Amino acid sequence: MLPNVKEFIRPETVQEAYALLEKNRKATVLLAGGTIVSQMRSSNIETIVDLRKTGLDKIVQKPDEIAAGAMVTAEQFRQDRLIADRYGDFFYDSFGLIGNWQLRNMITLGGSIAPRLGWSDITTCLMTVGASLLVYGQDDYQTLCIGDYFQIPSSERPIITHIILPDEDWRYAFYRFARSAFDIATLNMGIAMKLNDRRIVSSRIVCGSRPMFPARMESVEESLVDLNFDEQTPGIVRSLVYDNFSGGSNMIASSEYRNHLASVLAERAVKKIGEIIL
Amino acid sequence: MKITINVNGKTHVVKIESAEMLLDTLRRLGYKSVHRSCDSASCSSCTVLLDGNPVLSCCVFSATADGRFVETVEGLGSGEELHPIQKAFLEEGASQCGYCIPSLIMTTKALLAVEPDPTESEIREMLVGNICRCTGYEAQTRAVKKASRYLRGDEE
Amino acid sequence: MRINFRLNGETITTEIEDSMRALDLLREDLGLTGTKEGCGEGECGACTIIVDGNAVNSCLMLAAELDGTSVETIEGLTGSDGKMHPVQRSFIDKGAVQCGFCIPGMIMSAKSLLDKNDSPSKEEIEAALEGNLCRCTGYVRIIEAVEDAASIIREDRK
Amino acid sequence: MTPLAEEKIREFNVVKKNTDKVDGKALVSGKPVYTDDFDARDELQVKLVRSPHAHATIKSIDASEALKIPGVVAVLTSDDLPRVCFTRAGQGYPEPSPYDTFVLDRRVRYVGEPVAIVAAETEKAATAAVKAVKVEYELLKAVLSMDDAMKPSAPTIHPEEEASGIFDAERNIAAHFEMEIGETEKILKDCDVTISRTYHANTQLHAMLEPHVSRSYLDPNNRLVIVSSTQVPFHARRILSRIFNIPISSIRVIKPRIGGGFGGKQALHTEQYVAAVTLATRRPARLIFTREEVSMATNIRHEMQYEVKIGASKDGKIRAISMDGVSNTGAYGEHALTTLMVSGSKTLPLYNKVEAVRFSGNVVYTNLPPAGAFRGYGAPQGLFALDCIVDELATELGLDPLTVKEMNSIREGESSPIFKLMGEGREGVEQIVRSCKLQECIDRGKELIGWEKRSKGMLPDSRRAKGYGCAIAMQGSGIAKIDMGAATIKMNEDGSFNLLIGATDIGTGSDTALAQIAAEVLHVTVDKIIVYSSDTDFTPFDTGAYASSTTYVSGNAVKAAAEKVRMQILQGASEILEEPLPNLELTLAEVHSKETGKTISYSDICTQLFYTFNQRQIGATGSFVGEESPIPFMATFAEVEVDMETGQIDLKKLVSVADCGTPINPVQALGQLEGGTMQGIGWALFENVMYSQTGRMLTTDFFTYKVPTRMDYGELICELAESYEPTGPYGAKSIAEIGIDSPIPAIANALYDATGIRLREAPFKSEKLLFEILSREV
Amino acid sequence: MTFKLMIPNTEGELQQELMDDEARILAGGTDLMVQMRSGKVAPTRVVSIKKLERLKEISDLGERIRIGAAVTYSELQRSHILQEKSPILLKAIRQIGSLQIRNRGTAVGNIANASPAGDAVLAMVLSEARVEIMGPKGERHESIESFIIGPGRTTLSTGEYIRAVVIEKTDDWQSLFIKVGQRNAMCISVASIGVLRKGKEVRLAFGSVAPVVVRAHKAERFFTREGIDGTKLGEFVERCVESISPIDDVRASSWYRRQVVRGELMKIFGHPDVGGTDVT
Repeated sequence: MLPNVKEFIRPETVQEAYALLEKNRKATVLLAGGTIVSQMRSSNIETIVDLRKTGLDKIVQKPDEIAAGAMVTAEQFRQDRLIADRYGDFFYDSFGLIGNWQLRNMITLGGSIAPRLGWSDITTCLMTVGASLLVYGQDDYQTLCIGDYFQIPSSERPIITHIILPDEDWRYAFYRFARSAFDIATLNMGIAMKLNDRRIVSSRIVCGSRPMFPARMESVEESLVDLNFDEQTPGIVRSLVYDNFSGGSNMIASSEYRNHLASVLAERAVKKIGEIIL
Repeated sequence: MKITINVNGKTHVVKIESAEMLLDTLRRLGYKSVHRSCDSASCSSCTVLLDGNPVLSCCVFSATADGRFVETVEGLGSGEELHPIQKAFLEEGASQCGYCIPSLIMTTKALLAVEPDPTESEIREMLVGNICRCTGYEAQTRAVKKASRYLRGDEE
Repeated sequence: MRINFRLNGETITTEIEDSMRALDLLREDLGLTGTKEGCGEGECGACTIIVDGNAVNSCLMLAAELDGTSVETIEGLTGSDGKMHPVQRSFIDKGAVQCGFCIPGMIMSAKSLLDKNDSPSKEEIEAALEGNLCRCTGYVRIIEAVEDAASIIREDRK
Repeated sequence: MTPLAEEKIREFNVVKKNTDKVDGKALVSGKPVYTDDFDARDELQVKLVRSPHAHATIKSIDASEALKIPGVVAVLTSDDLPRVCFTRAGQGYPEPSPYDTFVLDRRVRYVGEPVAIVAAETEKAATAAVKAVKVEYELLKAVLSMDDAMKPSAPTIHPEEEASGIFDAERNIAAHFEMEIGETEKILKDCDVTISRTYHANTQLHAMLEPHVSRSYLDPNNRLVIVSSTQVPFHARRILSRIFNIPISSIRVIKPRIGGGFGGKQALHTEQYVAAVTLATRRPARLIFTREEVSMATNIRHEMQYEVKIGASKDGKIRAISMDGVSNTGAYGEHALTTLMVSGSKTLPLYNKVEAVRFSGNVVYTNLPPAGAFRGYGAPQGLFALDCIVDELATELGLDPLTVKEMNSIREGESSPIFKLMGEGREGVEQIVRSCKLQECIDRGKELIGWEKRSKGMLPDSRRAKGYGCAIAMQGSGIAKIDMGAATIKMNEDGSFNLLIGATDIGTGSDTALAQIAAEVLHVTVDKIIVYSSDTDFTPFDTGAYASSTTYVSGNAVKAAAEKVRMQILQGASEILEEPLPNLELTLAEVHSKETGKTISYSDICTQLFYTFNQRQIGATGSFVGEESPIPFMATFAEVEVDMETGQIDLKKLVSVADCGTPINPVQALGQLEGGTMQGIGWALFENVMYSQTGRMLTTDFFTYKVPTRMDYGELICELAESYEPTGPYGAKSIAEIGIDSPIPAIANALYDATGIRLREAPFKSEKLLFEILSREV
Repeated sequence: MTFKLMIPNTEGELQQELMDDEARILAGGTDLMVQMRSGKVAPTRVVSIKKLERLKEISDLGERIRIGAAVTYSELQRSHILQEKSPILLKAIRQIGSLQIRNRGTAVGNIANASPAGDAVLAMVLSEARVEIMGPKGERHESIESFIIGPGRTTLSTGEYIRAVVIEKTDDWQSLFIKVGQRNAMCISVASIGVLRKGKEVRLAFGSVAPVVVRAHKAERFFTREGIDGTKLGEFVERCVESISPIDDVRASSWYRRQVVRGELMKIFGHPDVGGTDVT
């Protein structure tokens, strides 16, 4: 409940929305899908700026990339033809594990990334496919990677307008572990690999819900470069991930358990990629 | 602020507070089938269809429903006649305390609109958010299957 | 339109429709259902309320006309401690209440009389209550009740 | 042939048929039926100021800032309320629970305990006022575990002198019980095999979907009316009368439809606060709990730990059992003694062939949320220990666990001395098991799970292990000689009947089952029975919906009332038709003469008796108290797969077959079994209550407390094995609770079967299981 | 009933509001509210005169008394001028409705409403009342008898309103007001009779026995000219009855009404101290 909201504004452009945000950041909240804002209990918030009319709810093919508006819902993204053409079942399956139908109809891509939720499966999946963010702020539009976006101090943070998905021919797999079917992930793991024949050219190993914000395990990725992908690879990744994991404990699980889960899920993800190519 | 929403075909022009939730607005308008239970997007007792899609009204700001179409279980059936989904739920004993039922029926309606003949696993997947504490889900799964047969005309 | 008036000691500001009767405002908008509608044309007195000290038929008044006035209804008579007004007490004691539908209006007429005159003659009581029809009691006990209430009020004032 | 036997073979007209729930149409149509669905004018919104501390005394409360908030009407503290000690528990009277509670006290004993009541014109104002009330606390050392409660260093949680009925307040023991039959220790020493284990069942939240809610107002005659989502309207009335010192005649409690209870609404949770506001302000008031309040500040299940010893001869014959327990009742002793006793009395008689049996336990206070009634009521905690140790014993003996359970368990016509020794809060009653289809339950369950053909061990993917487990369970049907139910039936001139019952349908379908019983006796279709439950002004007394009592106790009461009405109908017909009674019989909604063939419809009989002939009302009240508490039995089988790399537990299949006598309404009876089973599955695998280090419950929402969803289990098969209970209405026993008893032991046994790891603390967590697997591998 | 309610602050505004055929003035509301509720009239615009303080005045003009349009019956009853100078009007008002009605109803409203049964109208007819009318063309005055032209009909035209009524002081006349009804309180009369007498002069008026309240001018002249001694009484009464034209309605038949008037007049004028006592 936001007890002190006095204004609900529905700007029609991102510029307008940003100007409204800049007027008083402390007392303003941007509204996307509503699932996070509705749970806020802040009495500081006096203005809600609804982004629904800003036209950010489309997915379009651009040269060399796909741009998905920040207001695109998880279900919309999951069912989208362009996305299916580009990524096959990757998003359909992995987003299908998120929340439930009702929630997927509400939660948006931008709204999942912006609050910096550690457990967001969406963020992990998007990082896995190498998504970057198109943002609008005081420096006009710019493209940032997800990690860099959060380097900007929150007092100056721009508005995420689009998620930019590069055109590339990689292999992807995503696994999550949760205590029950409708629960946030205890840990999630996305792995992408670029292969030249069987040689691993490059990879992304993204671990989320650690319980901290998803991060790439760069040391693991480096160790994999130029390795030949074979039956041993999943096991190798498993032990690399086990050794390089950094995470924490909370009421859902201990750091030790997560460390273990991360290595197991990583192994399974690599196995799945292997199933595609081997 | 004032919004215009269409609920079950009836247009309401209603004054709301800026941060009001659709759940509260609908209950205030008399749509008491929309139930508050967890109030944190975790149980789906407040599910309504917004422009045909099931959403959780406990986290939809009423202001964002301006100009849109809402469906609740009050809009189903006509007079004494139950909607086939309601009929199936009643017959299969899918409703015990009944608190989760209106939202489950609406989610089922949306499901059967996109998938008229769902498998058991599709039913479970698509309705996973609808928490029921009484029935243990088995009777509900039977009811959804029966409702799909009713709607397809496979069973009278 | 917006009106502002005192109702049983509290300030009320409310939005009303032009054609709304005072009776409807009280019963429907404000939930004060003590005031009854018997005939809707000023014949029975069941809707009697006191406006600026005068008993009037709220069915013949527009809500708008309450603007700026001070209004008393039956709900204002019982104290927040549940203690009844002497008129109410006497109506019960003297058996003046049967079906009770006319009673709120009757009591308001009686109160308006007793506010101005704490020693009314029987004739004065009859005159003050002539606009309040009662179908159950035959009036005898009602007159007695008002006399009784008057004596209690006089006693209290001593 | 005895009359009972005659009834047994008769074909039923209405009973044992799946009629639609009498309230079903309203429920599936989303009609306003629940307490919060009714709008009232001028109603104050009530909120409670709650303690952030687990144990503290209140030095001062300053409400001045709160009262300045526009719309705030009243802030009530303990100074404004009568200091009357009571128990919130709604159960038989005199209550076996200690009087240790005040509406508001100057001491708080758990995080979330109310310290002040706020009433305002709007919810918003009330919420703001709650924040604005300043409370100064003096912190006390808190007891946050059962282990700490009885330590000499532990602070005393209930030092107040007004309290009564506490077993040993100084040592924080709310209740204590012990009993022994035979010389247990001696026989245990004498057995071929004796093992001793400790089992720990953690607490569980009811998580009913409708939050606790009540409304109150003064009726035109200044009587206090409470509309409440309660399982126990008559107990609520009695307790409110005590707290506020107003006569029972000045209180009316109305129960509309209830959005789930499971025992969670078997105590006063909201009623006392709205009543206090209404009595103070003379205005209507409403209090609906948030989900957080429902979780942390109503009741939870009693956490229990049992140390069990069991001894047997080599051939598997169990000779002696000893159970020694400790139960955590939290801050208040609601249902403290009775849940402890039930964990013995509704489990140990299963193994009635023992030579000696001992049961003892302490129920301790802690500074955690108060425990209370919850489906199963101690039995599942006890059964977890008892069933698992029998399973472990079998392993120890190298026997099949199910064989051991079968050969040692109770059968039809047998008895147990425990029935007499352990009742609920006092002595029980002697009884023999008149109906028992436990063996049939086991046999059918084995068939459904594929017990004989089961294969265990690692699956071909070499990471998942499969296993099977079974458990057998019993419950009761109401509390003998304590639970009383009554019903009133009156006839209308169209041949319909009003059935007024004090029993509370909380979603169980009891209104429907009771209507079916009435319809069966009266020879009418169910639509002729208009059910009304419950309203203390209109419906006769009933102890309420708990202890699996409604079908058996209230059902017998309905049957008794209906039988009187049936007699009156025959009498009326005899007068009108001028035929002697023996000539007459009931056919569908008619009385028929076997001699002359004359027939008269119910409608004609009643119309004549109302308007023209020997004028009178046909109507009667019947009541019933059980002389015994017939036992439903059940066998449960679980098939699990464990992911040996993550510890993830996948319940592939669960089968429960229960004997509830005649299922009055099979669909509803099955629904009780399925629903109870799902709650048991949830408790076994997902429902994990956690506290912070200061005793604050962390799992107060469905985001953190995982109620199972429809994706969280594989196949669930529930079936009924029909028997005929001679003392039950049309042979019926109860079915409401038993489903929850067995999933924990059945799954525990299956996990052992799959992994060789015995988990003795429920719920079973993947993390724990994985580390057990890893440590074993090391 | 749905309408727009106007509450003008000045008489100028009032006139503006009245430039509409569908507008009706609301004074006490005791008639208009009933008519609107029953659907007999359905104005789209109702104009309240509650804020026009000048219409609430009662003023002493020497020989005459001026009564503002918003003055209620209760205020008239409490007015010392009226109490001293117009006993006939007070007697008539005493017959009107109930306390609640008198607390709201106005004498001018009674004129505007032009009811043949208007008790106050009857008293004002006897008091040679002149109606002060304000309208778009300015102020005009008209005698009450010519102003009321039929049941519910007056000579008011669009935009006009009654500002006040001016009555003669009649304290030096003997006065009598008789109302024949079915019960004592709160009724509309079957017939009503008002009499003023000063020596050989007499004024007579009847209510509820003709489309409008009527003065028996011919009979009055006969009385002054001939007196009513001996056989003259009968002739006088017949001349009175000639002036009325009663109808059959729910309350009484035409025949009964004539008989009532006849009988009452015989009683009044047959008495030795004719008209001298107040029989009401």
